[in-house]
Amino acid sequence: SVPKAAAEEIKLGVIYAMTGKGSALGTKQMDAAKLAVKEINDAGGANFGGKKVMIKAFYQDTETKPDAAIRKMKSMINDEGITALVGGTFAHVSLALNDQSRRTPIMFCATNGVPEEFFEKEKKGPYSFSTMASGESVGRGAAAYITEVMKKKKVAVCLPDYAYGHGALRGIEEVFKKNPVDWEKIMTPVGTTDMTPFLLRVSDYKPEIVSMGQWGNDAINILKQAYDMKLRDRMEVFFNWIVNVFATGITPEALDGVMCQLYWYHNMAGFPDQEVVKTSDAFTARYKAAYGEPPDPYAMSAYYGVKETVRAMELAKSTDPKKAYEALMANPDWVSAKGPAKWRVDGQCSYKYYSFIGKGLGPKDRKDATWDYVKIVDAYKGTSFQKDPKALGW
Amino acid sequence: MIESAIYGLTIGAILYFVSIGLSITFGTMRIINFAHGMVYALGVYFFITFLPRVGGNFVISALLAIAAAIPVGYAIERFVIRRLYGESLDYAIIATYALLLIGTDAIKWIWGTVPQQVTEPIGISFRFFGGGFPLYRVVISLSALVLFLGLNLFFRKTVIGRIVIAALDDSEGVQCLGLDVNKYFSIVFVLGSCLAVLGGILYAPISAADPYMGHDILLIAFAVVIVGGMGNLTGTFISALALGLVIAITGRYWSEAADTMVFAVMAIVLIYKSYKA
Amino acid sequence: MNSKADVMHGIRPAAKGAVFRDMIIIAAFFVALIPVLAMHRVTDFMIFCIFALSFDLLYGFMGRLSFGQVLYLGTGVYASTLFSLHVSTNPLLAMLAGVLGAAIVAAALGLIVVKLNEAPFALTNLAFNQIGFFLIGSTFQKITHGEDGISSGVEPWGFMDFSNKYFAFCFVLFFLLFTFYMLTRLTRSPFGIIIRSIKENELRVKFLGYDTFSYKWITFTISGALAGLAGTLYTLYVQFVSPTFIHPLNNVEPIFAVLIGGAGNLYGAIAGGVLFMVMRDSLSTHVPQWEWILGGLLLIIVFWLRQGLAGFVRILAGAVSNRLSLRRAAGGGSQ
Amino acid sequence: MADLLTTQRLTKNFEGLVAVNQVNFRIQEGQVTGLIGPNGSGKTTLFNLLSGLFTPTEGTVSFLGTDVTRVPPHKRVQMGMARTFQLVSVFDSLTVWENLVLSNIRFKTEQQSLRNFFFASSRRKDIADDCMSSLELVGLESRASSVTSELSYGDKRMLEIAIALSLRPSVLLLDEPLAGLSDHEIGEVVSLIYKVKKNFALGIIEHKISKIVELVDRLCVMNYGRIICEGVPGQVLCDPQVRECYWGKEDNKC
Amino acid sequence: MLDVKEIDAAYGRAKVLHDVSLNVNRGEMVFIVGRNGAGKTTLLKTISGLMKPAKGYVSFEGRDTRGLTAVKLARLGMRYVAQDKKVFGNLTVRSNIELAAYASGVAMPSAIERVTSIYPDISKFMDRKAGGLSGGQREILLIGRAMVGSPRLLLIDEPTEGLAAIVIEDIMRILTRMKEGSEVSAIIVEQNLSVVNRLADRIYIMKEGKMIREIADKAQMTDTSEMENYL
Ligand SMILES: Nc1ncnc2c1ncn2[C@@H]1O[C@H](COP(=O)(O)OP(=O)(O)OP(=O)(O)O)[C@@H](O)[C@H]1O
Ligand SMILES: Nc1ncnc2c1ncn2[C@@H]1O[C@H](COP(=O)(O)OP(=O)(O)OP(=O)(O)O)[C@@H](O)[C@H]1O
Ligand SMILES: [Mg+2]
Ligand SMILES: [Mg+2]
Repeated sequence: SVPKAAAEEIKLGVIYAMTGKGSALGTKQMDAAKLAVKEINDAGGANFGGKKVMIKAFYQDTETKPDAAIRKMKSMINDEGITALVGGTFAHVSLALNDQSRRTPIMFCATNGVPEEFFEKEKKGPYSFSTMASGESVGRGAAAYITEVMKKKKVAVCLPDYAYGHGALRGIEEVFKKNPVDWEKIMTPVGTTDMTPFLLRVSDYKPEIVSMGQWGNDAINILKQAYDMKLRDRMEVFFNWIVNVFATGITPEALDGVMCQLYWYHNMAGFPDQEVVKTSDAFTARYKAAYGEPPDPYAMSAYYGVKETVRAMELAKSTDPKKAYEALMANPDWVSAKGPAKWRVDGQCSYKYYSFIGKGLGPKDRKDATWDYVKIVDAYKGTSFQKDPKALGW
Repeated sequence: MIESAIYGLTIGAILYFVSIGLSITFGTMRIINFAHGMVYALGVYFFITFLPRVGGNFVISALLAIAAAIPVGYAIERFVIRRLYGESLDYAIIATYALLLIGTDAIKWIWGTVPQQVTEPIGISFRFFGGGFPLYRVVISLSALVLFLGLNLFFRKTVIGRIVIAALDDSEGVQCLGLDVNKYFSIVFVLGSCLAVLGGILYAPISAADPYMGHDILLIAFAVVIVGGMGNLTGTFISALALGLVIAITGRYWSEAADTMVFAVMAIVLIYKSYKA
Repeated sequence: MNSKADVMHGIRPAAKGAVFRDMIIIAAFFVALIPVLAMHRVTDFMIFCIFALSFDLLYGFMGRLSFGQVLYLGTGVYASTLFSLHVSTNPLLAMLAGVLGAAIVAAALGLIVVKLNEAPFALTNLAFNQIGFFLIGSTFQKITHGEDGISSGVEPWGFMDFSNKYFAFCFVLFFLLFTFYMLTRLTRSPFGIIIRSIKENELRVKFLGYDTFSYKWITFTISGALAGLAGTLYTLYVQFVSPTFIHPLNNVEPIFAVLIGGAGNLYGAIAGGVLFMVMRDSLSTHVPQWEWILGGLLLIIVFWLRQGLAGFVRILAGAVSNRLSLRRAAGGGSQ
Repeated sequence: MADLLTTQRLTKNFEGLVAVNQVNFRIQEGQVTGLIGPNGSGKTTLFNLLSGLFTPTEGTVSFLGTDVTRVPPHKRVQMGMARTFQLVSVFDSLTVWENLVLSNIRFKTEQQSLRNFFFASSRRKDIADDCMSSLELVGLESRASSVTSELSYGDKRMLEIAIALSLRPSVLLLDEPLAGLSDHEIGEVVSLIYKVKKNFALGIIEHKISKIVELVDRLCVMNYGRIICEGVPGQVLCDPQVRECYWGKEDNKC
Repeated sequence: MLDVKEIDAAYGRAKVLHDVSLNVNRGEMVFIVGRNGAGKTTLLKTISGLMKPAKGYVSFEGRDTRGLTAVKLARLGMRYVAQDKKVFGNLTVRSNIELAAYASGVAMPSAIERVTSIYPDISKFMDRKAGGLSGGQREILLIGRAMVGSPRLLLIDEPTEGLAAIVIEDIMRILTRMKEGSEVSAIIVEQNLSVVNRLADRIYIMKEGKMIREIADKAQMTDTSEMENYL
């Protein structure tokens, strides 16, 4: 049942992985979402055409399991009557939530990387959207940067053997079809103890560059072990998508000189576009004041997930998912910490800077041993990052 | 191939460290000790905490962490496991799993969820087949060998292991000889805990410390112990090396299946053992 | 000394209607839970209870602790989902496919694992579970979509529409009662005594002339099929499946549920299933870091509530009836 | 008299220890065969080979005219061979009564349907009656609904005998059935055996030889894995070799 | 040296010993007889500290043993040999003996000597798992194990059960020797009256959890007809 328009309060579900594998990241996302809610409520609530409406948020744990997440989502809809849900730590969980949001239509903002099929017309929940890029985009961005900017001809692709990695692989394949190179893929099991067998394969192939895309501990393991094996002496390392929660666990030596693609970085100093530096710094400062440490890129995404969901309702002056979603699509332009952004018809967001390119900092270059892990050197500006909505059935 | 095999042996050495403690408690006390994973992770966090306070000295910090784990191991044995001897093993499984849950949350609560860096203490790689081969791994492999010999000597020279095995057959019988069963169980369990910590500390520089590190390692460690034969010190050593090779070689040709292959080997070994008997 | 009449009383057959009475109580219990927990959740919990029952047969009655029961749940889930996507969208046929699939896998693997005991049994099952997880999540990724998961293709058929929560509730309740009925009959029969005696001393059972292998195999297969039944109900009810349904780490869930309720007791499995789910559900809702509380509760169960809920209730009932009979005796005296 | 159970050159090795060595043993129809010998002489091992607990290193076992050397224990029981264990082995966690259901029910299911086996209550009357009569045989009826672990050692022995009897064997092998019983109970058991011994052939291992000499028709003596003497009890017990190994050198009275 | 004072003992709710009293003097060999289920085993368990009496107490060499565990009592020199022939089946025979030697601080050779003096053949089994021993061999190992070192009080539950006559003779010989040296006292539960007659200094008869008679008179002891009434 859809609640009446102009309800007393906005009932917002927030769901991240608080336990299980995703919890390192999920807790940061949750913090950021809470910050957004708090900011809005501290300002008196959302603005429904002059009328102030408070947010009542329900925070839930996905346990990093799709079925648990669906269970929680159902209960928030049935018991609490939420009309919008923000969340998602790991891709498969968001995909499941999206699927559920087709069955019981509510607004769903996935704030993490999701497979591209999420946005296909057939598959997307009617009011689902995402502040983050898809795994495929990440792959495309990396592959395009490697071939177009770095001009490499022989590439090893070393990705994790699960949803996110397969998505990235699809993206990479597409780009490599367009810009032919020699390449080989090596898939690594998730949560594996030792990455050396795979690194040996990489090194056997003798590529000019290896593009890695592990996540969490696997990312730490593979970068550290690559360093131990002196892989960097023989090839460049490009890391597809890096975030604070695991970048800070990598020893500085291991990250030194690694090229990284990032959704965003909390310290954009040195980036030519001063506008972006300013918005970034502002967000970082606010987050730091609240939690005492710099925000993770995914935290930023979660923060804007809440903000945009609420903005949609403000535009529609209603908590009704359909009205809110349509209002959002009708007013697609907004500004995020990473610069101007625009909603697309398929629920994806196209940012002015799709992704940033950084260079890993070694122990000597760091001002803060933990948090200063990369220096932004460039941004990916090409267009092949996101698929055209037409290709997704729109 | 040779390169893979050599890496495989170093993986095996690491597996040996993380599973030998489990093997000892498993073999003597017949407990599938999930808390091993918790002590393993906790020890690494102790280590990280001590490291800056002792001027970054790896060895001293490791010794402190092991020392700090002794009371933890003792407390687990004294207040949880001791109450379950002689009862169905299943309860021990549940209780130790409960400890794993509690410990993991305690770690999250104290040190946060984000993985922590652990820098490798040696940091030297030598050239090998045109690539780099970290000296640290050589050191680990040699230490594994030393530990293996040391444990063998320990259990051969002392009656501790035998008392524990005897107590499982007939605890009252041991008591009636005037041997305090509990004391020996504690010793063995604490020893197992210390080895868990040692395993964690040696492994952490290769990866990182995070609250779930104990979960990740447990299943593979179980496989090592099972393949080697519960509590069989030599068996554990050989099976750790063999499974290290399995991981390395499978990883080379069918990377996704590397970990699963360990379980396949484990299933085959178990089935073979039981059909032979 | 007991008189012969007393002895016969102790072993006389349970009243005919007892099973049906119990089924009505169980149904009433779940209906009564609806206002407390909301219908969708009760439905969900009931599916889990079926899974817990399947595990209880294997563990509580036959004494074989498996770390791989989730494999059969997952087989049920994936067999029914893939069937619905590729063969027929009929829910009943999908269920049949799921249950059969799980039963076949259980029967095939049972031939191997049933010969094992204790830790080797537990861990071989775990190994198979891990392999199954790998097959679903990685090898057959083309058809299962790996970690991403897939939506089931089951469509409403006649009145069978699973997005109707009333229907879903009744449907699942029906299967829960069906499972309960089957298992009650099974465990009270001579077969039930045999599997319980296998739990204690299998060798001795052989020397009573029973081919223990086949009894173990039958039990294992039934247990697998029932786990598969729970899996197919998940497919129908959740409609989205992913490899978490077959993840080896989830094996602790039925173990906990059965132990909470009291192993070897069907009511216990149901009560434990509900309690475990309630605990998990409400803890994870109200406490951000909740697993340690679960851990603490489990310790309490292991140490102080060994017979599980069932035992607790029995002790309570014993105390109450003692009190009553005392009062009656006192009352009788005064008259 | 027909041989029900015979062995030919039966041998069992335990890592170099020859526990049973080239034994030709037989149990004849309608007879009670006693088996005695010093400790560790291989009596129990011989029974274990007969009943299928161990597979022999060499030699064969035939039962009712068929070679059963490779036949698993449960099949042998189904063919009519029952045994008890030297260290009592009953189901401690079941009730006394359920212990007997286990041994009684197999015949019922052979006669009746599978449905009865899987779905009918194990407490139905026909089974209950059988179990009660088995219990009455050994005087344990008052403990029918006790959990077996609560029985004293001697009562467990009685229960074990009741279980064996209710298997309705054609050959029954008893391994020290009198151990742990008081004289009074030994009397009861012996008279019980007298009562039922016409129904089957009996093999009995016992150290309390005086209690069974009356009972046995034939006595075999084992030492170091071999049968060193066999025949009617009176004769066998006077054999000097037997007296030496069993009672010691100084003992000469016969 | 041992005084059992009016003890009650129970398994859960089931009370199986009622007001049982008994005493043993130094160097004395006391036998307990009684039918199955009379509570003999329970009595020995209670004395050895494995079970706690519900009422009454046991004093050993003048010490009240309430609050002492079985381990402590064993250290004070009490050795209990249970009825169920449980050896440490997963250890070798040698290790079985070794543990006893370790516990009582005796050198291995003399410990092995103790056991082989009862049953010389055991030396053939030294490096085999004790789980593979025959019933009689187990009993011998258990008794031998209990005698390693210098126990003060032996509590033995049916020692001759399952033993061949020749071994019974050996055991009796050893017990007689011990008795003569007054090194050790013993409480032995026994059903074999010929053994009882030859060794007993005193006999207690138990019935249904009660101590119903004590026979101290040698003449009465040899007249088994009376005792047989209770067996
Ligand atoms: N499973 C086994 N493994 C190894 N050795 C065994 C095994 N079973 C029996 N033996 C050995 O075989 C020999 C014969 O044992 P068995 O049990 O047959 O003796 P027994 O005649 O029954 O003696 P007892 O009268 O003491 O019961 C013994 O020396 C024993 O140690
Ligand atoms: N674990 C137990 N739980 C409950 N009751 C028990 C338990 N063990 C023994 N009993 C009961 O206690 C009483 C005394 O048993 P106990 O074993 O002491 O007898 P016993 O004299 O040693 O007999 P036996 O000569 O058969 O060994 C018996 O009635 C028995 O049923
Ligand atoms: Mg024997
Ligand atoms: Mg007794």
